[in-house]
Amino acid sequence: IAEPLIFEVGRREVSGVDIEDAGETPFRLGGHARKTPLDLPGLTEPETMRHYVRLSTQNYAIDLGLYPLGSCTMKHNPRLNEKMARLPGFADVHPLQPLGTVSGAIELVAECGRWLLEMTGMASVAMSPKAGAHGEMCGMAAIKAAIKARGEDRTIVLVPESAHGTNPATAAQLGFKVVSIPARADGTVDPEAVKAKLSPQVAAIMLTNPNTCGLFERDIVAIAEAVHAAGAYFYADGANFNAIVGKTRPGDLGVDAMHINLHKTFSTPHGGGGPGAGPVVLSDKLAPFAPVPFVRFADDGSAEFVETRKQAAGSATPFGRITAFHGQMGMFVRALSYMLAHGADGLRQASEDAVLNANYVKAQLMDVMTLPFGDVPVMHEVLFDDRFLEGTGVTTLDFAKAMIDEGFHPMTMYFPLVVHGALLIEPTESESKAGLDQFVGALRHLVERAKAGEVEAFKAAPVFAPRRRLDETAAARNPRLAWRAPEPEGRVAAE
Amino acid sequence: IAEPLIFEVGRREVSGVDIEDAGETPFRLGGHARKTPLDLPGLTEPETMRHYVRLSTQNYAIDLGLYPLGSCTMKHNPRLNEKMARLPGFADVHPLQPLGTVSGAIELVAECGRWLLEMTGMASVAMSPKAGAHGEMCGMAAIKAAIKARGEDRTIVLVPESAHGTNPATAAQLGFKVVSIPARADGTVDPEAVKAKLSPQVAAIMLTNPNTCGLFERDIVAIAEAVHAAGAYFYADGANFNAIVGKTRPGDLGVDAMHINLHKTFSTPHGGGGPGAGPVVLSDKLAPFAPVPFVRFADDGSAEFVETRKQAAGSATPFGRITAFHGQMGMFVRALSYMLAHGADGLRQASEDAVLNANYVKAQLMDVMTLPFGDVPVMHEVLFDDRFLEGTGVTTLDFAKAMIDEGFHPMTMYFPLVVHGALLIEPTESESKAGLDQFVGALRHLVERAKAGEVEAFKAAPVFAPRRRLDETAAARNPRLAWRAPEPEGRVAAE
Amino acid sequence: MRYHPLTADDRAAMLAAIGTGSVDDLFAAIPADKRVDGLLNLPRGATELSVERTLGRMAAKNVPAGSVPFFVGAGAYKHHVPATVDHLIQRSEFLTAYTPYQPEVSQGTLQVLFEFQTQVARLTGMEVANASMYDGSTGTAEAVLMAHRLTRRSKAVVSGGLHPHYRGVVRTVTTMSGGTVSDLPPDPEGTEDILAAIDDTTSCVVVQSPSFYGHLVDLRPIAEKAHAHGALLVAVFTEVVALGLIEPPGAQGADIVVGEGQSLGNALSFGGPYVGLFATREKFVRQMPGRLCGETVDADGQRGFVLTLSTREQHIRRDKATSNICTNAGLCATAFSIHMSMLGGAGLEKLARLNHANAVKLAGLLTAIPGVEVLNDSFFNEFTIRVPGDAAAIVEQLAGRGILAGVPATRLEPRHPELSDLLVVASTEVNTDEDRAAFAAALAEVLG
Amino acid sequence: MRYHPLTADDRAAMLAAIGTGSVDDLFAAIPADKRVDGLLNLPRGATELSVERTLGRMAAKNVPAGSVPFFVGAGAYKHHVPATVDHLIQRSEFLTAYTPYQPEVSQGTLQVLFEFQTQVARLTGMEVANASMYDGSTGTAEAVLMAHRLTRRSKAVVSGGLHPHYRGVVRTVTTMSGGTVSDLPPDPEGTEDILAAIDDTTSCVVVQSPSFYGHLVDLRPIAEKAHAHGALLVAVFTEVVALGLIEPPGAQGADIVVGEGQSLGNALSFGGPYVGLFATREKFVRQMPGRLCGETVDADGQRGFVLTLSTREQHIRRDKATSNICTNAGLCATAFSIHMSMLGGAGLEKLARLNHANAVKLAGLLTAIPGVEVLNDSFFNEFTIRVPGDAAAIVEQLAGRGILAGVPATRLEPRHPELSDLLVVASTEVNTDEDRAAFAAALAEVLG
Repeated sequence: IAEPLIFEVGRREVSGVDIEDAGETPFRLGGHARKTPLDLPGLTEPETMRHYVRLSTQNYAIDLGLYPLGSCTMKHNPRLNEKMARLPGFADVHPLQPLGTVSGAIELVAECGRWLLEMTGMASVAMSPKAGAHGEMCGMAAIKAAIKARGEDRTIVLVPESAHGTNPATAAQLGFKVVSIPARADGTVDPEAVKAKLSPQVAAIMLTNPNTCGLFERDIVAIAEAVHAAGAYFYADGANFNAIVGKTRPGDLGVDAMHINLHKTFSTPHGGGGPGAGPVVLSDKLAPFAPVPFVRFADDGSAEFVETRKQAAGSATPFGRITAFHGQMGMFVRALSYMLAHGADGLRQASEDAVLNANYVKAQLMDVMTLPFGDVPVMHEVLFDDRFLEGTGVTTLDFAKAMIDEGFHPMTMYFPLVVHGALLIEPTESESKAGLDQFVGALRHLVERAKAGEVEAFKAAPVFAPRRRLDETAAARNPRLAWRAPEPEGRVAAE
Repeated sequence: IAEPLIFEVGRREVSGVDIEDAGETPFRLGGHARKTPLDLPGLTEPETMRHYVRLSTQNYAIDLGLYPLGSCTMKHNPRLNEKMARLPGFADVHPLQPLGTVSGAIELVAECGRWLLEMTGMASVAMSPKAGAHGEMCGMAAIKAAIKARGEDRTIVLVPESAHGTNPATAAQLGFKVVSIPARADGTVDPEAVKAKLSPQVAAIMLTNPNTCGLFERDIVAIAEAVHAAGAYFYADGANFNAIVGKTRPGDLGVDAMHINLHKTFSTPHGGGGPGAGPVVLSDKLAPFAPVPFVRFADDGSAEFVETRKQAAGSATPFGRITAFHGQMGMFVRALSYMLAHGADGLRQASEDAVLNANYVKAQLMDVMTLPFGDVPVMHEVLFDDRFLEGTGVTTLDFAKAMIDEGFHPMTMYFPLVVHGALLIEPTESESKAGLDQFVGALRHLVERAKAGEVEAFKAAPVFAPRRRLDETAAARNPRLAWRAPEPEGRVAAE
Repeated sequence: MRYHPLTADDRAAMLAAIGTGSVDDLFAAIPADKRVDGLLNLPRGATELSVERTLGRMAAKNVPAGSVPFFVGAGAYKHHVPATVDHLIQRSEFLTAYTPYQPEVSQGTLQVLFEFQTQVARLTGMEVANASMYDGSTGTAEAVLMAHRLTRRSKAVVSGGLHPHYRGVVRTVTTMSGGTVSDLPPDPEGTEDILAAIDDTTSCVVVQSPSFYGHLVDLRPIAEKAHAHGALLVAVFTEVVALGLIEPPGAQGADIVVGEGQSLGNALSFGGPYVGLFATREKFVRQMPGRLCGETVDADGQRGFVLTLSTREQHIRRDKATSNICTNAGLCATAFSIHMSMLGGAGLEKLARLNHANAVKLAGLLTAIPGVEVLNDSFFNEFTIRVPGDAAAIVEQLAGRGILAGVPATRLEPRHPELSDLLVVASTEVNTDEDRAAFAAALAEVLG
Repeated sequence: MRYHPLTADDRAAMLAAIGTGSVDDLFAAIPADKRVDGLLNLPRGATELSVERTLGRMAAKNVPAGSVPFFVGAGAYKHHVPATVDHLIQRSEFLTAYTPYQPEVSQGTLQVLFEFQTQVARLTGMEVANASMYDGSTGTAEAVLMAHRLTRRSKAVVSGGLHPHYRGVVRTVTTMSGGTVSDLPPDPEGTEDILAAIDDTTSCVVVQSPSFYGHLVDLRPIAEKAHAHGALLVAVFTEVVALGLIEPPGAQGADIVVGEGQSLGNALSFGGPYVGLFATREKFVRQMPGRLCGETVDADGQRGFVLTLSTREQHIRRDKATSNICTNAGLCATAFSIHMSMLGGAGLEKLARLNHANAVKLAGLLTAIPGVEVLNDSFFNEFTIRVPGDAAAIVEQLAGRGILAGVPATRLEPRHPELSDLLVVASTEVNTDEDRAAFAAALAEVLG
């Protein structure tokens, strides 16, 4: 099932697109024309179809089975959303058309934002961030601007050990110094540990809630109060917001800024690595610093689309612009389609079912696998560590690869870093009880086999996959990042 | 990879469709309400997606590889056609809307018909037949009506041995007696053999051209003349019309009626067994008898949509109606999209490439496989017989099943019946030379293995398929045509 | 040409391998004087953009059902099809597969067909169903031929409530094959006495419920009388959603149940492709037309599915086949089955309930218009109204006001001018209160 | 709810297995006074039909590019995307897969990304490309940060021909991270002297060609001067189709090439999602942001692909990462790559030629209107005209006549009123002679 590369089967002069002849019009390229032909292969349409359909069969996907990647929230992607995003009125409008010709698009952005504000209890939303990490940058930039506006200079951001890597990376990219907060024994952040690090140099804390151990930060209110008391801001990583929609509101918990991964919470498809969308909700204090563009509502409810800082002047002092145009409209349509379909009742149900599913998996596995923080209720994901593999010779990696042979995508491995050999399982609300029972059965079977000493089988896994285990070390040591034509036979020696 | 049935995983009260509540409106069913709940399983949307996506992975498809079913013409299905057929102006119009609200639909039907007439050189076209066999019925019914209009009673239809089964079945369904014409040694029909069977009782001959041996009926003109001289009609089975578009015209060859399988010649998708579409082109002599509905053009070029015999009266005497509404609009859109994309030049090129590909396969395989009619040029498909397997213990069936393990769909087996152990290969114009070379290599390899005595391996094939060889005899002996719930354990004995 | 992988170089190399100088040599069997050099009156190939423009312009001349208040039924119904259905039938593996002649690599299609057959059997209250017919009308004609074979009689009694197109198809097919049809007059009031037409020469009685005019018919007495005379009852429906709410024909004694399945999973598409549903009793299965999928096991004992009982079919049995059907409506059947799986039994019941409620509401609004009369005592989602005036003209006037109001009976029964004041009106789940109010207001205005 | 497989019975059984009485027990960690009981101000769930209506109404308020003569570009371009592309990216296996962290079951995504990287590298004339950025603008900002890291300097010199939004993003990101930007004034005439701005403190020079105003820029002298001062050249494009016709930046000495890939495979979508292309020299790869896919072998020695060099990335490297980027534009990159594969080298050249020809024709027509002046000596498919009057007002008037005519420069440069008579106009392969004639006629009329 090895499918050749397009460079091996395609031909430069072949094309799967017929193009009208340009005729005899003169060139006005001012001497900048290409000097060499563009060396890229073409495929006819039937060849294109075969190549990509065959390649696709080498992928695992939610539509094929449970995809329990913790913290990634691989839930069902309704096709209604895809259909809506392709309506010509959304897909075929240009970001710089006259505003009068895109009033429905602006309405959609505003409506999507309104739902986010209702769910989070926040004051304002910046819709333009392109993904979660971009939202982090946006929120932290607003914090930086707010601090500057106060005439202060705060250079430190506190980040718990269990945080996603994007948190420290974002803080660093904005010139902050990252100070790490250790987790306490139960996997949550201790407000005392936070207080110990707070100072007039601290700009913000970045806290994920529910956190990456799948736990709700039970002292979040105390932490928020301490942070605010120190003159700092509370940035929440909203990657796990899907666990608590309709159950509690970040705004009520003291959050100042939080990005929402639309692709996680509202099921816009991940597409093998994106696109995402990461709108950031902001508290009253941060709202004036939100970047352009944004939708401003007049007292009469009419919406104004504010594209530039000049236009914003008076009511706001945006910190700037973080992307061309207006954000991920295509994702807003999908997310709003999901929100409308669920409604208030369905959104809460989704959170409840996600949490119920995770706790069910925990209950069904905790006698054979090991829970780092004991038998406490978890939120939307359950974290195991590798103590149950002790002495078997099987590693977390081996265990995960063996799951592939059972027909499942592995869970998140070795994250969060606060736990040794972490195995983080997030079933999501899209899974049926019958599906979870199959999954649990497969994992129990694997644990049995590991304990029965079948270590060789684990080391050999996966067997039933398009590829056996891939040599990632070799890939990194001698990176081959682009295809190169093989040397013609017989010429290798001559060189 | 066994996927359970919906009856095993679905639940009656579960639904993947949310439906508005009907409220309190009274019933006006007059006592005809259901007395028992409808016992059918439901699946939520994520369960639906999994079930069908998983099932789909157990299918072979053109998009996955060469599908060389002779006489079936499995060519590339452009997705443009699917997109066009889904335009609301085509997909979302009702067949009985006021005609003024569907003028574009009528234009499309007329335009599709116009292309068919240009390609075939015929006088008229009946667009409503739902598939090729339905077209046969339509054409033969027109012939029957024409004979009746002449005040004659002709009861015999001549059908060559090599014909598709639909030909004799159609003739019989219309009350004709079928008389078979044997093929001569070169695989074509001998005009003398036809003349020997012609009589005043003969209504028509049904002839496939190019025929099912992949050969152009070289004496077709003489046959047509003899048939006409005997007062009979020439029905052509147009299943293989794809070989000769732009090379010759059935009308010029003396054809009186011919159906065209739009799904074969113009690549509307087969969808695992349909839908097809089988418009029938008719000669001047048969045109007045075409069924309703049809498009009638006035001298000024304006089109009138004639839906009833009453409306037709004056200019025509339709033999009746063969289906509700107007035919396979969805297929007309796809076919016209294909025709427009190809144009006159592309359509001819398609025929030429289809023929070239078949002859190339023949040339590359004829030294190891056996040609029943020797090394003569073939049209769009090449017919081998099983003499090359003599003494190996491998049957045509075994050989075909072994192809599955090589990653290819088998060719048509045991058809046409005029050849022992027939293997009929139709590559179509959609295949690249590289693809054909792979296919040829795989077949040559299999022949080698058959001759090397690996008969057990052939009998065991397929191995690399979702199922091993299925027991078709048992299926027919004790037909299980619908799912029944298994008897509850423990109650079997009690009954 | 973007669809053709061969390049000029490829062609030359292949001709060389064949040992031929030009591709025309391969066409030598065509008589020289009958060859053409291309298709002179047709344009050259077009880019994808150009094809989209050409077809887009034609499509734009039509008024889509979804764009207006829409009440047209009469055998084809506007329902809402979940996006999931269309996504799934566009899967390459469903869309671009052939008839599952090689079951080892066609289990996807085969299992879907097996599930489809079971769904259709349960919906209709019968024991077995085939893997689909072209549509309801051709299926009805096949049912009549099947009844002829089973009873060795050749006269079908056809109700005046059967869809006029279906009646036309039955007449064409039956008479062409040498049978006769005893056709009752159109029955807009739902009061015909079909029992009187049944006698010992009758092969079958063909009755539609809900009828073309919307009436629900009690099939039991018809089945009883037919059976007493050695005839069969062929029960027909054009709106499969009705089976969510009304008693299935199988429970009322029908021997063959045939109907149109378009309502589930399939678009209106100006009349096709649709999907014919065909079910019967197990004992009749060997006289059934069309493909059948059956359960079996593979060489490893694993459950699998195959096409079976093909000795009934034309490719084996030729002129002795039960039907000439070959291609059926596989993909439309797949769409039907997926939509039905998504609904589930309770879901179809709820959908049917909503359809009925919407029609009841509409009937109430229209009845309130002076001069307008609803003919039906009972109906599902469609009924017939009598209007003071020519129904065809009124429909045109309403179309001019952006309302597609139903089908004038005379469009389908042009030889019955006495029906000219009748309009067949449907209301499905897609209609809103606003749609119905707009219809009623416009009709009142046109009549006023 | 149609998306939720758990039934009430399932939930009860699962709670029992967990040993908890109610689902709310599982949320006990939320402080009691901070719990909410649902979302009071939001409506309840809606049927699919209802969602389609709500969103359909919003969509219908917009004027789709394909429905009118359309000349809007300025960083996003209306091109024709083959239906095959959208079909393929909707394959479940591409659409609903995650980042390929488990390469053994993600070879489909990984091979596509490897092919994408190679295509981007060849298009730009560079050695390596990453697996995509969010879009061209954020990619440009990342390029500047990368140049800062490579040169250990912190001042970027930014051309006045760079798209104003890109300039805004670069300014925000660079200054937030502690760097500085030396921003040249808007350059509608294409005459700026950027060489003069380069000195020994310069980390990089950021130049766009074709520029925001459409001018083609000779990058060679800029690269030379930059390199002479130890600075890097960051070359930017917003219209990737141009690379089919003009000399690639890599051949002109660029060190980092970054651009917007929306034109191939991706819809306009009111500005997103798009796909950022990012290429550089092999020696800089360890300072590159974003994901990289590399070739390797599996345990059986078979070729395969993996994400590699992840020690640059945030999930390993955290605050020492080259970027905070995690999710990228995988599916948009897939669409880009499929479209590019379908075109092939010769196809992209032909497409580019047609784009250029259409723009040249349009420029000719507009120049002929009294008072209208084309500012460009050279351009690809987009150029700037000076109109006698306020360009923004004229665009509104033309929109009223059903023509979307381009982007007024002041919409993006509101602090430069001296640009108020400038209009940036694009013409791609989707424009017909009729479209261009309609534009010219309407403009003449509005000005007349």
